[in-house]
Amino acid sequence: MKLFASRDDLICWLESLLQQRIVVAPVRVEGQTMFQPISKVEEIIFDFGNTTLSPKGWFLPPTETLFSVRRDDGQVELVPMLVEHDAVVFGLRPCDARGIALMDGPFLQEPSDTLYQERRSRTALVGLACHQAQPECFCTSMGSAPDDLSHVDILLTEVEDGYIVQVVTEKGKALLPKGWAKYKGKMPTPPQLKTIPTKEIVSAVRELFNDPYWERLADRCLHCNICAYVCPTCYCFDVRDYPDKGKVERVRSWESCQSPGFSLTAGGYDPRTTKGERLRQRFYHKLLYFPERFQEVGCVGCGRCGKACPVNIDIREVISDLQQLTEARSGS
Amino acid sequence: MGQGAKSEMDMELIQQIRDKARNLLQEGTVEGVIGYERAGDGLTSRPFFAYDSSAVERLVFDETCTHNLVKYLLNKKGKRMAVVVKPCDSRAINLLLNEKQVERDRVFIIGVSCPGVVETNWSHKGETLQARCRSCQLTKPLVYDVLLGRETSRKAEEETYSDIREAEAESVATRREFWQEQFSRCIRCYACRQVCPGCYCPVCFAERLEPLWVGIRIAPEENTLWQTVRTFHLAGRCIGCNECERVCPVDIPLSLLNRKLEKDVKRLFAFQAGLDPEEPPPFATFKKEEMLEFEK
Amino acid sequence: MALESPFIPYVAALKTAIHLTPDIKLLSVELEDPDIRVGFDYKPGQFALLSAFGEGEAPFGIVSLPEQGDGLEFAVRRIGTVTRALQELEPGDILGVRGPFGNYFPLEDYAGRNIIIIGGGIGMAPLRPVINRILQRRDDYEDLLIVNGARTPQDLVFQPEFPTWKAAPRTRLELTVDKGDENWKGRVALVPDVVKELAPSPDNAIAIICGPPIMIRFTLSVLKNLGFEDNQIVTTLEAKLKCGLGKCARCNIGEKYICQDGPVFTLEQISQFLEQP
Amino acid sequence: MSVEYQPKVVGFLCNWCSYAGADMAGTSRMCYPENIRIIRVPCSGRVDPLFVLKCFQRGADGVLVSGCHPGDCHYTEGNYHTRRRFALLREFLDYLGIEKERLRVEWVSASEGQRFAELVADFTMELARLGPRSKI
Repeated sequence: MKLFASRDDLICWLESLLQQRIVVAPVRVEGQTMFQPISKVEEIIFDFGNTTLSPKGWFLPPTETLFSVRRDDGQVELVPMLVEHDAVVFGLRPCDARGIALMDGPFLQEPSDTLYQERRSRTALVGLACHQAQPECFCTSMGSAPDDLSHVDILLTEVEDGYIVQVVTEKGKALLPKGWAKYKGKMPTPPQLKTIPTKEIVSAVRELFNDPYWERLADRCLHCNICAYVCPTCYCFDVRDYPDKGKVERVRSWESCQSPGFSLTAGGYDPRTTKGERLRQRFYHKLLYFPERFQEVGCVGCGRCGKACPVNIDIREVISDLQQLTEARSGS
Repeated sequence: MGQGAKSEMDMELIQQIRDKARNLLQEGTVEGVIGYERAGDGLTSRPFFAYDSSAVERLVFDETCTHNLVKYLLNKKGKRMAVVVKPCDSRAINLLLNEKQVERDRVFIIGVSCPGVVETNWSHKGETLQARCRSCQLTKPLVYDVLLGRETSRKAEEETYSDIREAEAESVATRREFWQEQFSRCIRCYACRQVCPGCYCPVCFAERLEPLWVGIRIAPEENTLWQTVRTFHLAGRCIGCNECERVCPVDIPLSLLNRKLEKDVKRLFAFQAGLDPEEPPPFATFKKEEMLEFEK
Repeated sequence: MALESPFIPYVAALKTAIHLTPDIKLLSVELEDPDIRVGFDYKPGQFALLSAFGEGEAPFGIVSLPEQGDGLEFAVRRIGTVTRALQELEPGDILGVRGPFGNYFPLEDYAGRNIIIIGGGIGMAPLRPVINRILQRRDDYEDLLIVNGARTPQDLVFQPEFPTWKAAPRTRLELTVDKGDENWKGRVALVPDVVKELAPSPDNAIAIICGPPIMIRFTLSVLKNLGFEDNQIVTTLEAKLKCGLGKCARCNIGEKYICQDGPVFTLEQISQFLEQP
Repeated sequence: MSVEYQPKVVGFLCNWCSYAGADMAGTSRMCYPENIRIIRVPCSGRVDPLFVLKCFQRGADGVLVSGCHPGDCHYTEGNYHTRRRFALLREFLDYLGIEKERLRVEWVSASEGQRFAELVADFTMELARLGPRSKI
C-alpha cells in the first residue's frame, strides 16, 4: 500500500507517535548524527547520509542490565529486567534495517534473548529510503538496496513536496493515521551504487584461512573496536557482575573480537594470539561463520567500518582481495 | 605556490622516499619499510608496510599523511625496520628511545620534511592545515638517519593554549558539565589507546581483571575514569601527534585534555615530551628543592 | 507476562564443599525449585554456568551423574575471581546455575569397546562422570584403562574414588605425577610417557582425553603412533564463553561454537575445523 | 547547605610517617572527624592517580594523600614523586570538574599527631563548605 504524506502531515504524525511511544530517531550531537530517543520532533534530522553508529544499539544497547540480584533475609531473588515501552525507530536506512534482521538470527534462535525479543516486538521500524548514495555505500552488493522494503514496517521516500509512505507490515499499518491519500504516482529512481563482486565469497573465504594475507592486513590494523561498534551486525558481548552497596546487577556490554582478552580463557589458553588471527576472526565471522549458521553473509554494505577505520581497512577491499587471491590460486 | 608547483615537489619527495626504501630493502639493511600508501578512496592515505622492493612503488607522501607511524615500531620489536617520520612524529621516537621501547640501531628513520597535514576523513580531504601543524615549531625531524625533502620555511604560530585558557576561566561546574557531555559519548572502542605511540602497557589498566579498575559498562562514570586515567598516564609523555583525537569515532576533543596537561607540565616542570631522548619525563625524575603549588 | 530470560540462572544452594586438592574444591549444589531439580537432566560431558553473584559467571563441567540423585557436583579450581568466590561459599550459601549446555560423550555408542581414559590435573573433572557411568554399566564395556596424571600427589583430583575405580572388574587405574614426595611410591612420569609405556591397543578401543594443552598434544602423538585413528580419540574443549546460548559469539573455534556444537569432539572432527584449537 | 551533610573522605597514609602520625593522634586521644576512612600504603609514592579517581568515582567527596616530609621518605625519594604527580593531578581534576581542593596532599610525620587531627578537621570542614560533589 502506498500513501502520500506532506511534510506537515509527517510532522503531525510524529508528534502523535511521540505521545504514545518512545521515538528513536537520528539527531545531531556535537557534529555527529546519532540515533537517540527524542523529546521533540524538531530534533530529528532528515538530511543525512547515515548515522555514525547503527541503530542496533536500540535493540542491543552498548550496556544493559540483564537482571539484578536482591537479597533479603538470606533469600535471594533474581529480578529480570523488563522492556516497558513501545517504541518506533524512525528514519533508519534500509541497510540498517537489514542489519537488525540479521541480528535476529542469533538473538531470536531458541532460547531467544528475551530482552532483545521484547524490544524487537515492541518496536516498529520506519525506514527512510536513501535518495543519495554515499561513497562508502555498497548495500546492493550485499542483498539490500537504497529502497529495500524487506525489513521495515513502513518505508518513507522523500519526494519534492512530501513523502511516499509504503506500508509494508500490519504493524506499520496500525501505526499510521487515517486519511492519508493513496499515492498513485511513480516511485523515484533509487540512486545507483557501485557494486563489488560478491559471488561465491563464502567459498572463497573458506580456502584462504591460512593465507599470509591476514597477517599482512593486520600490519596496519590498530586493533581498536571501532569497526565492531559502528557495525550494524556485530553483536559480540561481554557479561559481568556489578556489585554496588549490597545490590548486584549482571550487566552485558558490547565487546569486540579485536580486544586482547576476547578469547583468552581463565586457564590461560587462547586460540587466537596473533593480530592477524584476531583480525581474520572478524572477517570470517561475517563472511563464513555467520552465513553457515544463518544462511546470509553478515554484512549489509553500509560501509561504516571502512569509513570509520583510522587506517582504512575496508571490507569491500578485503572481499575483492580475497576473490583475487582465489582467482590467483585457481589460475596457478 | 601554484597547484602545479606543489605536486611537482611532492613527486620529487615521493621518488626520494621510494628510492631510499628500495635501497634499504635491496641491501638488506631493513626487513620492512613502514610508510604511506594511497587509501582506498584514491584521495587520502593510509599506513603501508613494504617488505620487498617491488612494493615500494606504492609509497606516497602528501598532506594527507597524518598517521604517526612510530606506533607500529612497537609491534615490530626485534625486527630491523625503516619508518617514514614527519617532524612531529620524531618526538614519538625520542619518547620511545627514552623509555627503552625502541632500539635505535634497529630502526632506520627516513625523516621527511613536512609542510603540514590537513584534516582528513575517508574520501574527504580538508583545505586547511590541522591546528597542531599551524603551531608546529619543528622544521625537520629531531632524529633521523636520512632527511628527505626540503626543510620547511613556513612560519609557525605560537602555541598559546587559548582554548585551554578559555576553559580554565570557566567555572568548575561548567567544565564538569562540558566533560560529562563529552565522555557520555565515548563508546570505549579504545582507538585512542590503540593509536597512541605512548600506550604500550602489556596489560592496560582498563583490562586488568584483578582488581577490576574499569568496569565493562559503557556509561559515563566508567568512561570518565577511563579517559581521565588514560590521558593522565600520558602526562609529560604525550608528544602531541593528536592521533587519538583524529581516530575518535565520536569526536571527543581529546586534544583539550592532552594540551592541558602539556601546558601544566611546561609550567610546573619546564618539560616538553619527545624533544630530547635523554631527558627523563617529569614523573621519572624530581627536584628535591622544588616547591609545588599545594605546599605553598 | 514477561518472558523467561535465558540469562537468569536457577537459584541453588551449596550443600557441601570439600577440598579435593589444595586448589580444587568439589562443590555439591542443590537447585532450590524441586520441579526444576527433577527436570534437570544431563549427560556426562555437559557443562553448566555457575554464578557467584557479585563476581560473575563461569562454565564448569558437571562431574556428577543424574542417577546419583544427590545434587549437582562441580570441581572448581581456583584460578580467577569467579572461581575464588565460588570456593569461598559456605554450605547454605546461594549460587546460580544455568544449564545443562553442550553435547556429551556418546557413551552408548562406545558399548562393547575398550575404553582408555587419559586425564591430567583438573582435566579429570569432565572424565569423572564418564568413568562412573562406565563402572555403573560395567558389563556394557570391555577393558577400562584410566591414566591420571597431576603435578604432585596432592594434586590428583578424585582420590577418594580411586579405591572404587581400582576395585572394579577389568579396570586398571594408573596414576602418575610430575614430581613425587616422600610418601609417593607410584610413578613419576609424564602422562604421554606413561601412555607410551602402557601401549594400549587401538583394536576396538576409544581413547577419551582431557588435560592441559601440552599434555594433550604429546599424548595425541603417542596415541597415533600406537595406531589410534582420529575417530577413536575424543576430547572436550575449553573456550571463553559468556552465554552458553550461541549468542555472545565468543566461544567459536572456526565455524564451531563450543557451547552448542561442543564441547565434546573427536579428533577427526577437530581436524576438519578451519581454525585449530 | 544541610547541616547533616557529612563528606566522605578517603585518606591514603604512608606506613612510615603519616599512618604513625594518625596512630599518634589516636593513642593521644585527640578528636578528629570520623569522616575519614584510612587506607595504609607502604609509601605515598604507591598511590596511583587511578586510586584517587576510583575513590571519586565510587562517591568520595575528598581524598587525602599523605606521606613523610620531603627528605624523610623511608624509601629516600618516594614522596618526591608523589609531590610531582599530585601537583599535576590536582590541576587536571579541577579542569575536568572536580575542584582541586578535594584532593589534598600533605606531609605528616610520625610525631605530628596533633597536626594530623587538625588537618583532617580542616579538610572535612572545607569539603563541607564545598558541599556534596556532583557525580562524575
